[in-house]
Amino acid sequence: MEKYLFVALFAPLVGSLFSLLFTAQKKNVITALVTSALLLLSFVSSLSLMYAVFNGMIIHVKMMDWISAGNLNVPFGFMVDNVSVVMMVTVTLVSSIVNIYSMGYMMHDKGYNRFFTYISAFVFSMLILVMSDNFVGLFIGWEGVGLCSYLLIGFWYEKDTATWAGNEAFIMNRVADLGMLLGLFLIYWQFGSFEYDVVFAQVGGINPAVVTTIGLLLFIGAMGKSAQFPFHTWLADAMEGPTPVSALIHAATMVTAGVYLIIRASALFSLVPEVGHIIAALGAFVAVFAASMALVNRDLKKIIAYSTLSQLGYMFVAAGLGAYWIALFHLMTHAFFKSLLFLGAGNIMHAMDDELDIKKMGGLFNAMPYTAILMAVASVALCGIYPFAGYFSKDLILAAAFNGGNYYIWIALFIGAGMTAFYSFRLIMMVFFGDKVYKKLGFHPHETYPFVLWTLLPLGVLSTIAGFFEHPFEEFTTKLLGKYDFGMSHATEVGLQFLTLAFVILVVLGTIYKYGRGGFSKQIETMPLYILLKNQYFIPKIYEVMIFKPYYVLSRFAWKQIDVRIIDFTVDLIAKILYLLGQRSRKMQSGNLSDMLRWMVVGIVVLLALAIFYRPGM
Amino acid sequence: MEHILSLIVFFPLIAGLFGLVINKENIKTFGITMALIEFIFSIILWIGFDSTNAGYQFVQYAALIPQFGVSYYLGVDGISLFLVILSTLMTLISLIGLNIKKDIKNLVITILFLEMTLVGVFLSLDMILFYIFWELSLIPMLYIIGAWGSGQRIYAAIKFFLYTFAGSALMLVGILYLGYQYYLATGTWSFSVPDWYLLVLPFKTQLWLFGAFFLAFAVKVPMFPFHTWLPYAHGQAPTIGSVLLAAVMLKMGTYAFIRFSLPLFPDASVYFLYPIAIIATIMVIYAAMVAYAQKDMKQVIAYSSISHMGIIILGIFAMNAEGLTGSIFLMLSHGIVSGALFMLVGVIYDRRHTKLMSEFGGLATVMPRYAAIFGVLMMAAVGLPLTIGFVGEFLSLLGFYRVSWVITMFAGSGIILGAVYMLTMFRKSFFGKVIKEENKNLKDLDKREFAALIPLVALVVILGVYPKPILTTIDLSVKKMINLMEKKALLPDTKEFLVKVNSIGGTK
Amino acid sequence: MITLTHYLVLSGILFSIGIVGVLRRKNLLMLFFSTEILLNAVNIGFAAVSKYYGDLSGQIFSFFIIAIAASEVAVGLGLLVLWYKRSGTIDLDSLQMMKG
Amino acid sequence: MFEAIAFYMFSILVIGMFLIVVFSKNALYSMSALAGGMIFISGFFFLLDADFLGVVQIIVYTGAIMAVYAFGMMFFDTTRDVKENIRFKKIIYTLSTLSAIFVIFILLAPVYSGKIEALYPSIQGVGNIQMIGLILFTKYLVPFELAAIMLLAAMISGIVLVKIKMEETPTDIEVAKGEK
Repeated sequence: MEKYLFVALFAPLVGSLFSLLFTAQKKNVITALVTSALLLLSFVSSLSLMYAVFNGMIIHVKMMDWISAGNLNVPFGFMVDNVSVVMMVTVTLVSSIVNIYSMGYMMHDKGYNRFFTYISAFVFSMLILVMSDNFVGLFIGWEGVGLCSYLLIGFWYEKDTATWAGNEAFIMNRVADLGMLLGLFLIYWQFGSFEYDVVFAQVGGINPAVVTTIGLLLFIGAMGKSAQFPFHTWLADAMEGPTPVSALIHAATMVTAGVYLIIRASALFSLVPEVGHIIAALGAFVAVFAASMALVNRDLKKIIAYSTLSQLGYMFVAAGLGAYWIALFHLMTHAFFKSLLFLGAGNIMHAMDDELDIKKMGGLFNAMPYTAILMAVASVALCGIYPFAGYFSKDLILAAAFNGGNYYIWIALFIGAGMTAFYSFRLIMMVFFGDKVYKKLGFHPHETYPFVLWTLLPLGVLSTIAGFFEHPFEEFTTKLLGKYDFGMSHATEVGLQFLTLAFVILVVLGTIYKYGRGGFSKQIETMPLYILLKNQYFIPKIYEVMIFKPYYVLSRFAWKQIDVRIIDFTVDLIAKILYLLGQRSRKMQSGNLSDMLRWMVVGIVVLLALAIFYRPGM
Repeated sequence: MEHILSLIVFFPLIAGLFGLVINKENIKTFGITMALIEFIFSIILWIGFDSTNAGYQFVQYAALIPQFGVSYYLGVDGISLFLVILSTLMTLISLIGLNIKKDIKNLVITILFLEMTLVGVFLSLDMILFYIFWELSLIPMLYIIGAWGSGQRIYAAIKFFLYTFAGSALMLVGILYLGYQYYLATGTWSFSVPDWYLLVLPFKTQLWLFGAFFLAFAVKVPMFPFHTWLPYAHGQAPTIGSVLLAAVMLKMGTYAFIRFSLPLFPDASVYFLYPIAIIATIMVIYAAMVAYAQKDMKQVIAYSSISHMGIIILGIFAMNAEGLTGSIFLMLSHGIVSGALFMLVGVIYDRRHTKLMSEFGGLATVMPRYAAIFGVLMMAAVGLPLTIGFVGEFLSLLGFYRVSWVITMFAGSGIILGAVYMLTMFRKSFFGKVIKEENKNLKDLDKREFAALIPLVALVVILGVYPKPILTTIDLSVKKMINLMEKKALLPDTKEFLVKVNSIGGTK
Repeated sequence: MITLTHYLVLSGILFSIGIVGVLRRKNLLMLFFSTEILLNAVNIGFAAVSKYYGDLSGQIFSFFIIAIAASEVAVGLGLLVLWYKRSGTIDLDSLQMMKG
Repeated sequence: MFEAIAFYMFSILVIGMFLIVVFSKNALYSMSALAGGMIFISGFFFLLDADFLGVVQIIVYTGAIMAVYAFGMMFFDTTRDVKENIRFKKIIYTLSTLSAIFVIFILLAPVYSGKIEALYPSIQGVGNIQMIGLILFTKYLVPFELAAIMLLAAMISGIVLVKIKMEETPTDIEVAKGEK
């Protein structure tokens, strides 16, 4: 089976390198075709690996040593087990679809070849992240996806906002990565190894305080990559990138890496429930916090981005509460419907000449019915309405929160679910129904290429049916992850399910009703709460004023004042003093013998004085 | 084979002397050929090097002044081997990338002389010999900056020379005093480093001597606050000067820390560990901040060098195999990466005669290949995994984490701040629209520049993916040195510290 | 009883007089005279020490000093005459070519 | 007693003479006083049983050196008072006084430590001149020869420096100067 592993892992790399050769040339469809084929190959290999794992195999390969120094030995080791294979399948599936989709989306872009290079490179990094059998390997992938994210956000590098967002994403991730790096260091000095097997085998015997520290540090890393508060601002700005990128990286795969990390290190996190609690609490907070910002936003992609954030919060709640398989399950279903949502948004953007303001749309259903249907499916799945995928996974998370006795988390998630329903259908209603504002603005929307729509179909199907795989999925993953035991009675469970479902459906209906009749009045936009939400709680502003600007000012100060005025000045001062001394003492050399004689006598007097008064050792 | 070290040291000198009779048109080809031969010699050295032997190999010994124990003593071990190869490689590369017409004959000969001194510094096992090469290396660089520089070149050259020279003056006193101590202890004179390794000095003496050596090395590295010569030197130096200065000359300081400070004065090194670590941390953060504020691309890279050197210092003073091996590897990677970055800045300087970021913008559109190579090297500079920059930085910080996690945390912020200034610079110069008219018709990289840069890019990736052969060779010698330190340590605290940082487990 | 100290003090006094002369005089010739005084003062000291220690080395030194004084005068006066011929004065203030 | 009277007398004379040398404005007076002082110093040498030195002092100093000075002075205009621009008088006198005090302080300090041993003790019963001869031509032979060479060199250089081009007479030069 190792063959499949290598094929799955390296096919995207080959694709990336292949299209790299064409980057400097004109648009060439071959790059897209080759990379798509290779990604599909990778997907097929992943599937066969999944089949193998399903039959109880775990494939563990050590390719070669990477770093070795002192006691440290980090190999390139890859492991396909129940958890990683799920991720592999998800990643390769979504990326294949996105890649094919992009053939349509990027059709007229200058950077056509470059785009596919980056996407394949991203998939390769993501697979390394997922498949690595040690923390450093994971970190390689971690940084690799960060790099690809940076490149793809700033893909249209002539746009200042895009490059700025790329920098922001990379740097913010770096901040969190430092936390993760420190966690890795601590792991190494505790266990002497980075390999999951070694570390998790010994983790029980370690001082709990240290485990807590490790857990927190790793979680900081996860927060950065998964854009949890306070690192969340980069994700919304990352929407500057091409939409397929948003679908692949900033919804389905990369941002879930943080969740994956927690799941991967579940053996470690399950030992320290306090850390888990912190994770869950933060997740719940973000679930509501991000959803609230999505309520009022008018930017099509940003709404979906905030929704992603919110859903990531849900996943963290599950992971934090020890329901690892549920988190993974939600991660998977979310990948399907969220990428679908984004790709649908891509279609709209395409139709609307890259216009993003949903106020300028409306009534697009007639122009692009298939997209509308697909997006509606995705939205329903997102809201968690039976029988769509989101219903099953999200419901499980709510149940887990209730079950853990953390009612405040449950309440938060419950409210979050309502908000999700609201903003999803607000988007649907404002974009596809109501007045045809776009006509006044002179847009001529049209449905996209048929092959693009066909590629979206698998996602649509999966969004619909994935939920029914709940039990096989549980069985499959809990072989590795540990079961999550719902202690509550069946009646409570059903009651909760019903309650949530009813609430969500109510909100959905209310939203449809309200926006069907023209939506809210303008007055609402002057409410303080609206302004607060509209400005994303002023957090970007605060970062700008409190961090970016002071840092620049401080840097200028360090250079202009400290470096030039103090340090270099001191150095030059020493030189100047010496020079001045020379200048002054030059006068001694008047050339006049009399003066010289006088100096000579001064010397004699000094020497005599020394001879008389200086008594060493006395 | 047994004379290969002498050959490596003196071949550039002989080649340089021959260069005097070569005419102007052929001198560059001649220089490249000679540098290539020298590089091949160093590769042969690597091939012949027994990587299972931690000690000195290919040792050459001849007494020069037997009465005072001064000798011609060369040897190579895992620590110095790759620095020698780095020197020869970077000389070759910089000569390939050379694009100066003025007085090219003198320049090539100077570069060859410089190569001799650099290699000599890394191969000397006799302290006096080392000192001679150490000081000799200043002269070619002084000449390069002063004669081929731009702007305030005389000021920069003299500042560079006097600053580093003043630092080493104290080292000479230290060397002589240490020689005298050796004489007192054994009754014979010797300046050979392996002999000195066996000398156990009293704690007080160690402190003083450590201080004397420290100043010389700190100026060379350059450590905060002795760094201000560096921006001037880089700012005015021609590309080739900057490349060699950043890639190899700075490494002399950190190499000397490893070769001399640690094994000669283990107790003092441990005693001064925290102050130095704090200085190094300040260096990392401060230089990164100053780099961010720069307007000139070359200055950004110059300050980034200081920042990276801080991490190297931390790795050295981690005093465990992980940190030390990492710091030596980081020296190599920084040599390659910063050298390449300086060359890249030189490329754009040749075309536009300015290095100010505000003059550029949108270069990625006009010069895509240039932007791509710059991007790869930038990523190596910010320490992205699977590039050469990551391995050393990771290991250095990993090593120092064992000593102090707080300092590591602050120093680790270098990887954040590094990304900040690098990405900002990249964005300002390469991204955005092409606004300036002059930039619209810039040529992309030509063959000569490719020939110089592609090997470096290849190395960046290859050594990033497979650093192991280098790491294991370094590691062996480093472990031997740590053993020596442990054996020599006088104070129980030192011993305990060394054992602690070199073992796994326990509380943090 | 005249002791060594007497002689030495005398030698010291004479030496000081010589120093005053060296410092004070601007006329080169006078300066030469003053140096003669210095040399002679030292000579007395040597001779006295020689006597009181019963060692003739002191006298020998005096002897050499006299020889040196003689050569100094020969060369010095030669230079002086040359300079006078060239500049018409032997005042020290006219000799400032070594100004740094 | 006789020795004391002689010592003090000579001391006063020598100091007086030398003071005149230092302070006189007339070069001629100075030179005469110097010559006098030299002769009186030889008195000390005789007092100190250094007969040979005393004789040499008179012959060389008074006979040779002063004669050279006298000849030298013929080149200069010595009848006029020497005009000197003496500045920094205070400094001069402070320095002189200080050095005088220090020198005398040192010389007054007890030097009779008894540890000093004569390197070449004078042998009783042998005359001073013989002794000098013995030492000079044995222990100090090389310095002596060197001194001879030095004197020769000084003589030659003195001649070369002062020499007037042989083909010209002094009057020619004077005439030439006058024409300018």
